Amino acid sequence: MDAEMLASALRMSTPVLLAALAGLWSERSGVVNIGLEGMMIIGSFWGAYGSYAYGPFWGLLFGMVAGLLLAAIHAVATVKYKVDHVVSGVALNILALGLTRFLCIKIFNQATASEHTRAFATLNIPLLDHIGFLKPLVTKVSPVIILALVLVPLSSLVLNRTVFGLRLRSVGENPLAADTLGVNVFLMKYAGVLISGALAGLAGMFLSVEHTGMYVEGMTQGKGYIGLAAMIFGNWNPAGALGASLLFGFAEAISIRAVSSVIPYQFIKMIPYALTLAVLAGVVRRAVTPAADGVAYERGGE
Amino acid sequence: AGLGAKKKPKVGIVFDVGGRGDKSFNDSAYAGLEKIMKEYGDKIETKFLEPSGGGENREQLLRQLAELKYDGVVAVGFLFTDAVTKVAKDFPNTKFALIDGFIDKLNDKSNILCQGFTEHEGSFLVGVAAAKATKSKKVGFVGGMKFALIEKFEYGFRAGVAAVDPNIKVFVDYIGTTGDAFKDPIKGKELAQKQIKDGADVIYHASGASGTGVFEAAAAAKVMAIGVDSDQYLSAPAAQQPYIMTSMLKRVDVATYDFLKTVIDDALAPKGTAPKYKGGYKTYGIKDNGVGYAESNANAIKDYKATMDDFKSKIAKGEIAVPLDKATFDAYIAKLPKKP
Amino acid sequence: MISIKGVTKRFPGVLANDHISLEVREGEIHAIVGENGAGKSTLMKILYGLYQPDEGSIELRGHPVRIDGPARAVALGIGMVHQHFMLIPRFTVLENIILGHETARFGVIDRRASEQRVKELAGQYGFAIDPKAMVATLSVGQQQRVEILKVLYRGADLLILDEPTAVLAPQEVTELFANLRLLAAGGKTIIFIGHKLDEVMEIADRVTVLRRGQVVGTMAAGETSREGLAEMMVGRPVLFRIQKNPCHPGAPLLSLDDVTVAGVGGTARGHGRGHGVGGSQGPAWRTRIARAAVDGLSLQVNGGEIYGIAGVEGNGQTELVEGIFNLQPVTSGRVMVLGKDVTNRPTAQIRAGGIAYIPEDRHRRGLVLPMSIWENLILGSHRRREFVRRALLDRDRILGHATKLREQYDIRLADMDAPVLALSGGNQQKVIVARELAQSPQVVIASQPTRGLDVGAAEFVRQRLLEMRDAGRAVLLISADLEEVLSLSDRVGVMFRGKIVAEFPAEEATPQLLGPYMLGGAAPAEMEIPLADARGEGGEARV
Amino acid sequence: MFRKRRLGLQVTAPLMAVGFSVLVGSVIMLAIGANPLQAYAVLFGFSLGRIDSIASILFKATPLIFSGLAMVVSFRMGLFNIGVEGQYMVGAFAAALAGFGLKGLPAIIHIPIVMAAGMAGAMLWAALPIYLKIKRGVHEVISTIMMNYIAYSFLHWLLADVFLDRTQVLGQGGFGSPRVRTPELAASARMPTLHKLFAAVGIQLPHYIYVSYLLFIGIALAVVVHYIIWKTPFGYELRAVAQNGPAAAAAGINSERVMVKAFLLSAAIAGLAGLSDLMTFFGYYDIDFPRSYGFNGIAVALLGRNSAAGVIVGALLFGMLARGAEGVQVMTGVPAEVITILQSVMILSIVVAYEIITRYVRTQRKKEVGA
Ligand SMILES: Nc1ncnc2c1ncn2[C@@H]1O[C@H](COP(=O)(O)OP(=O)(O)OP(=O)(O)O)[C@@H](O)[C@H]1O
Ligand SMILES: Nc1ncnc2c1ncn2[C@@H]1O[C@H](COP(=O)(O)OP(=O)(O)OP(=O)(O)O)[C@@H](O)[C@H]1O
Ligand SMILES: [Mg+2]
Ligand SMILES: [Mg+2]
Repeated sequence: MDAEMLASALRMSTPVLLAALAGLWSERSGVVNIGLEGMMIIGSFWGAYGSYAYGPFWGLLFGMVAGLLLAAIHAVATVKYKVDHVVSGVALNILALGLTRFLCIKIFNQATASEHTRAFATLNIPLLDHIGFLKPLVTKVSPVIILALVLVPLSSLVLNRTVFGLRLRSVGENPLAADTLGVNVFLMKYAGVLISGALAGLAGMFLSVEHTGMYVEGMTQGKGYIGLAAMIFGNWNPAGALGASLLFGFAEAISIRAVSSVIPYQFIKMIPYALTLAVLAGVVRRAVTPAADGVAYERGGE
Repeated sequence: AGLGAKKKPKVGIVFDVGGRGDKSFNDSAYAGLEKIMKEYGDKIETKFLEPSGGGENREQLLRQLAELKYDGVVAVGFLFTDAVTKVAKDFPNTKFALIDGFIDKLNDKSNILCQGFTEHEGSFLVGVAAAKATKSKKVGFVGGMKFALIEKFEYGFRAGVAAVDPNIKVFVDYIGTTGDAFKDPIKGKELAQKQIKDGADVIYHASGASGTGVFEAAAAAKVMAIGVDSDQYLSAPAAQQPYIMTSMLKRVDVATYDFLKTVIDDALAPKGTAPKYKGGYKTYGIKDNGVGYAESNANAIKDYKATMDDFKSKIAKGEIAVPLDKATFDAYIAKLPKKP
Repeated sequence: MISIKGVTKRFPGVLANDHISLEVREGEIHAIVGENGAGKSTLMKILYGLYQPDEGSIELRGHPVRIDGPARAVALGIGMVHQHFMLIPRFTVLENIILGHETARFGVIDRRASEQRVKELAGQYGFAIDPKAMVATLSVGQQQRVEILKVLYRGADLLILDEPTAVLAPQEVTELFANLRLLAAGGKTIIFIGHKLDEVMEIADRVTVLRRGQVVGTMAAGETSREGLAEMMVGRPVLFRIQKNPCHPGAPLLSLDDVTVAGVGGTARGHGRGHGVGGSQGPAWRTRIARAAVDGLSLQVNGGEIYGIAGVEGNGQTELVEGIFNLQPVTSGRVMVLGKDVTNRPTAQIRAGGIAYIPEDRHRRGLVLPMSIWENLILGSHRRREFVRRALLDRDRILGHATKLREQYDIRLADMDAPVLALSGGNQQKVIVARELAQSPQVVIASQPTRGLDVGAAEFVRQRLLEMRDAGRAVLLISADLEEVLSLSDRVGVMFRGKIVAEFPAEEATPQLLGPYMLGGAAPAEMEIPLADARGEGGEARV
Repeated sequence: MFRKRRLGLQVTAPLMAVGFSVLVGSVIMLAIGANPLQAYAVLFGFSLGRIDSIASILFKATPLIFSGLAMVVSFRMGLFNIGVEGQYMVGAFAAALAGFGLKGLPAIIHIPIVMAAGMAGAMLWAALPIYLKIKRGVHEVISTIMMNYIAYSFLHWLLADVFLDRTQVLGQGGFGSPRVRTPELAASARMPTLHKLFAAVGIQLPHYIYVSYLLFIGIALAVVVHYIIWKTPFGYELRAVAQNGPAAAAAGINSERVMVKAFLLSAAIAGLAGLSDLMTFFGYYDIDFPRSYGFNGIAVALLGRNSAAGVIVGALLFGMLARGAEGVQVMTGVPAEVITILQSVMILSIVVAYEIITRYVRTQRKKEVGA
């Protein structure tokens, strides 16, 4: 293990972390968001388009807005129309797949990949970048990685210290109680889901614009789902999600670096998934789901 | 134009799943079609399709085209083997080209033409280039999914490297275990970064769209990368171009073009003209420039070009039998003169 | 202070409030009583803006108001303590109180200032409570105080309390009433809803009776009697004296021998209902108690006897019952039913041994709400031979059985195929009682069997339990309603912190005697327990 | 009264949803300058106007009936078996093993063995997730997704390294390369197609149609699943556990056992989803084996409102859309992706339609009271 590998783990964990934060924002408001994967897909495409056409900043904006718009459908379906959260999420994932493919044909004249995009200029972390062995970890870092890391304490702070966070959490725990206290339950749920969508879009944008330099169909590879696993493993806490995402990124980094003449390579490819399973099996018992997660809220039969 | 009633020739392509946009295999086939379209303009009708899933859908798409009396249909990729076999039987008037696939017992008169490539030979040449270019004496190979077809690239490359210097270390990695391995630039990039970190300074990829990740990594680390299938120097962003020293060319475009051209010409020719189309098997090898290497980054390979061409002619003459799988590779290595 | 004028509210198939008009005066404690489903809660929810009336209007201090949501109600100075607490267990007391009404700077909650205000308010009305405590760790009484503080924090002048005493121990009721009087004296107006007419008579200045969504009458508490109110509610005279035959105890049918149940921390068996994409949804937020929930408890219930367990909720009653049925594992000790050791046997096996279970929480343990009424009537006996033919459920025979039960137990329903959630609370309870007693069990475990039921329905259920006893069956009755325990039981045990700390024959037991034991005050843990004579005497008791 | 109302719902909502989706599809097509009328004409005309299309729809619907039913069983249990995807692939592989590994059996014995192997393989793949669910509280959505990924790699290993058909004929000098597939199933392991049956009623199916008796097996299974869920004590327990686990436990129902049984039943049904392709079209397990039957099964189950009969309708609808897409793709300029979009819009709008209709019914009932 070395700094190079850590850097790789960090890169691999960033989209998972963002997805986990996305899931967390939504679930803390009581809405299960299986549609993360779709929001990431659409974010990766629009992020790529924005960056290709106007530059990385616009890519970031396009990606987040695209995720947010898809999340808006999820919010309307689940909050207004009480559609089962998982059902809506699954439908959105299918929709995202068809839509991006379609848009890709229309915009890039090919079904499965975009043109090359423009990434943000990378950063060196001041001071630390002089420490030799840390170099791979602290030089040429994507600003989106730093943004993702900053979002961890920021999410914690907003959720736990602010009025908005308190209300949002209350809606995920006991919407009826929140409602009787004058908290606008639907507004909070919409907020949670929309933030979730924007973060998922950002996760997708990171994949296409920052990590690869182009959009390629299927590049999310189930990271939305893995993000959900990280969220659960992290006990619906931002810091926990960070730890879980790093673990997953680390497993990916291992599977990339593991070479063995004995173990067939197919088994090495299983590492991230098997490890996720093992970790969930080991810890999930103490997980504490927001009490009203996934439950439609309806004002007393009206 | 003598017979006004004569219908326009129709030709089509059915891509592999994933279709256009991979910047290598499928795009290369498309380039062949484009050339045809440019050449014949509105004298012909063309169509290109992508299957939405495996299995029966492939057959149905081929069948639809045949039913609409297409004269020639190119099936891109060996996954079409069964579908072409079945559909060709039902539509003797439609000619099919099957790229990379092999169907037993065909002859000149068959309405199927299997077009094969000696990818291992082309890979051998870029292996030679890699061996010449490496300073660290370490080079890398990144494959998409591990199976016989891609292993041809791997062993050919490794043989080429060994031919120059058997002591050069070759890192071999594969991306994944499903078709997605050919469109996973992230893994491509991370694998390349690992190989670079381990010392590789030239990396050859045979991983379809995943290769863009390999180029990213190479350009960022300022080491050399070798493309595959088409001349990937041309489709890369300017910043990466200096680092794409060459590409192993697998002229799917040529194969596509050749086939379609004969089919169209036959259709346009007045009745009684001897047909140009021949069914059966056609190998695209080093001899006929069916495989080779790209020279657009002339600067990058100018020092090695002579050596490469030297090997090229040896292969063409049959002096070197390039290995294409583990067994032939081991035998090949065993026969190499040991260098100090 | 507030006048309700001709308010009507319809639900699908129900006219919950039918042109209700009534007036509540400034500074009074106004009680509203009525049968289950009479429309009390609905009317209160309208006042609090949770429902919109279909017709009618509301005037506050002479001005017409439109209460379009709780936020509006709060702004108008109306506060509500709900029948089912509206607390968030995983939040602190402070967070629960300030939610929706936070003091903040730039969106960041000013904890110190909020805490200060809550402390002041608590001091003013004599509530002792730690704002930093997690609500999940509080007792029911304390939780209710949090609810009231929540309302006061919002500056309410009108407090609505929906069945606030249903879950309290007698001492806690006394405390609550003291608080309420203090509030009324301080100028607050209080609407009080209750089923226990004695309490209503004690606390209310005036009483309004509802029946089937209509106002039957409003009168000063001094002008009426308990019996009078009950008759107005139900529309017929209600029996307050339960005729008990003399007790003839037989052999012990249920014996618990040094039973210990660890309680939630160690168990959490329930797999979540599969909502959130998360792990198990057990109530893991409850604090882990170092002490076992049921802590070496022993008791025996004989045939032909009702053994009542009195105690404040949360002293291990739930775990005791769940332990008997292996819904939570018994960590040590033995459970014997009809002389057979059934400790930690599969639930189905325990129940097949002839033991019926009327659970305290009918929605959680008793019914599958979305399933039809007839299906709920065979829950647990659905594999009995009489109901299955050629591997399929025999719908005709089951319906026949269900119809019989419906007549026997007077279950009021429109359609057997309707989901059981369409029934009123009282009728839902009857479904459970009918189902459980239909199996002619030897032992009946009845946990809070009349909670939330109106006097008529409660009377019905109590009669059924007495019938079981008279038929020689053993009944273990667990109830937070002390009077119910005292009136039905032949022997009474007081449960405190997982143990029976005292046991009395029914005729000796009085609320005054039991009260201190229930709160653990009178009985130091090691104190000698007065054991009751197992042979109770027949007699009359009052409810 | 409840029954009649439900029946009305069951019919109106899907119609509304399909109508809405068609509308959305039109808007998209107009946006790209295509003619929706023409596209829909091709979509319906091509897929419903030809005998080979009809047969192809039946073929495409067959696997979806199985995967849809697998989802119905798991949904009714309150579990979300996203692992149908991996399960049917492992099942198909196991079936292939039984198909080429056993020789000399009569078809009447060999075919059931192959099917049993398919079910067993899928159940094997479902065993770990349900174990983890019950013993460790791991949510099945996450664990089955992980198992899907693990299945892809595992199957690739079995296919490429262990059971690769090494007898394939290849050209000289490296012409062509061995395909990544198993040896061919014995003839006795092939499922008979419906040609003879159709011929008996005077319809000649083209030879390139693969619809087989598995279609009837699927329909029969739908009836069985309906009975299991609604008429048997086991189905009763399954619904009780799903809708209120604690109450079911209190009634003496062993929720864990019911969950395990239901999950394995779901997997067993899933194990049949890949067999239609395996035993007719392919005749071997191939790296190109169709994916997504699991995910489409979810959609089909949702479309069918989680009822067995609905699954058949949903599967036929999806089969029709897929067949229509082939026509639209070849005969018009509209990309096939429009059909995918149509599918997802349909799923979402169908659930929304149910909600809207439920609300409508509720307000109607309220009015009845007021009168
Ligand atoms: N949300 C609702 N939807 C449908 N019907 C309802 C709803 N809420 C109440 N009802 C019905 O309205 C009637 C009045 O109910 P309400 O809750 O007001 O009774 P209550 O007097 O509070 O009864 P209890 O003494 O049991 O608390 C009942 O018949 C009930 O079934
Ligand atoms: N959405 C609904 N549809 C039909 N009936 C309902 C609905 N919501 C509530 N009810 C019925 O309204 C009645 C009154 O509801 P409420 O919330 O007052 O509970 P309750 O019956 O008093 O319960 P408990 O007395 O056990 O606390 C209940 O019996 C319930 O069955
Ligand atoms: Mg009430
Ligand atoms: Mg009540």
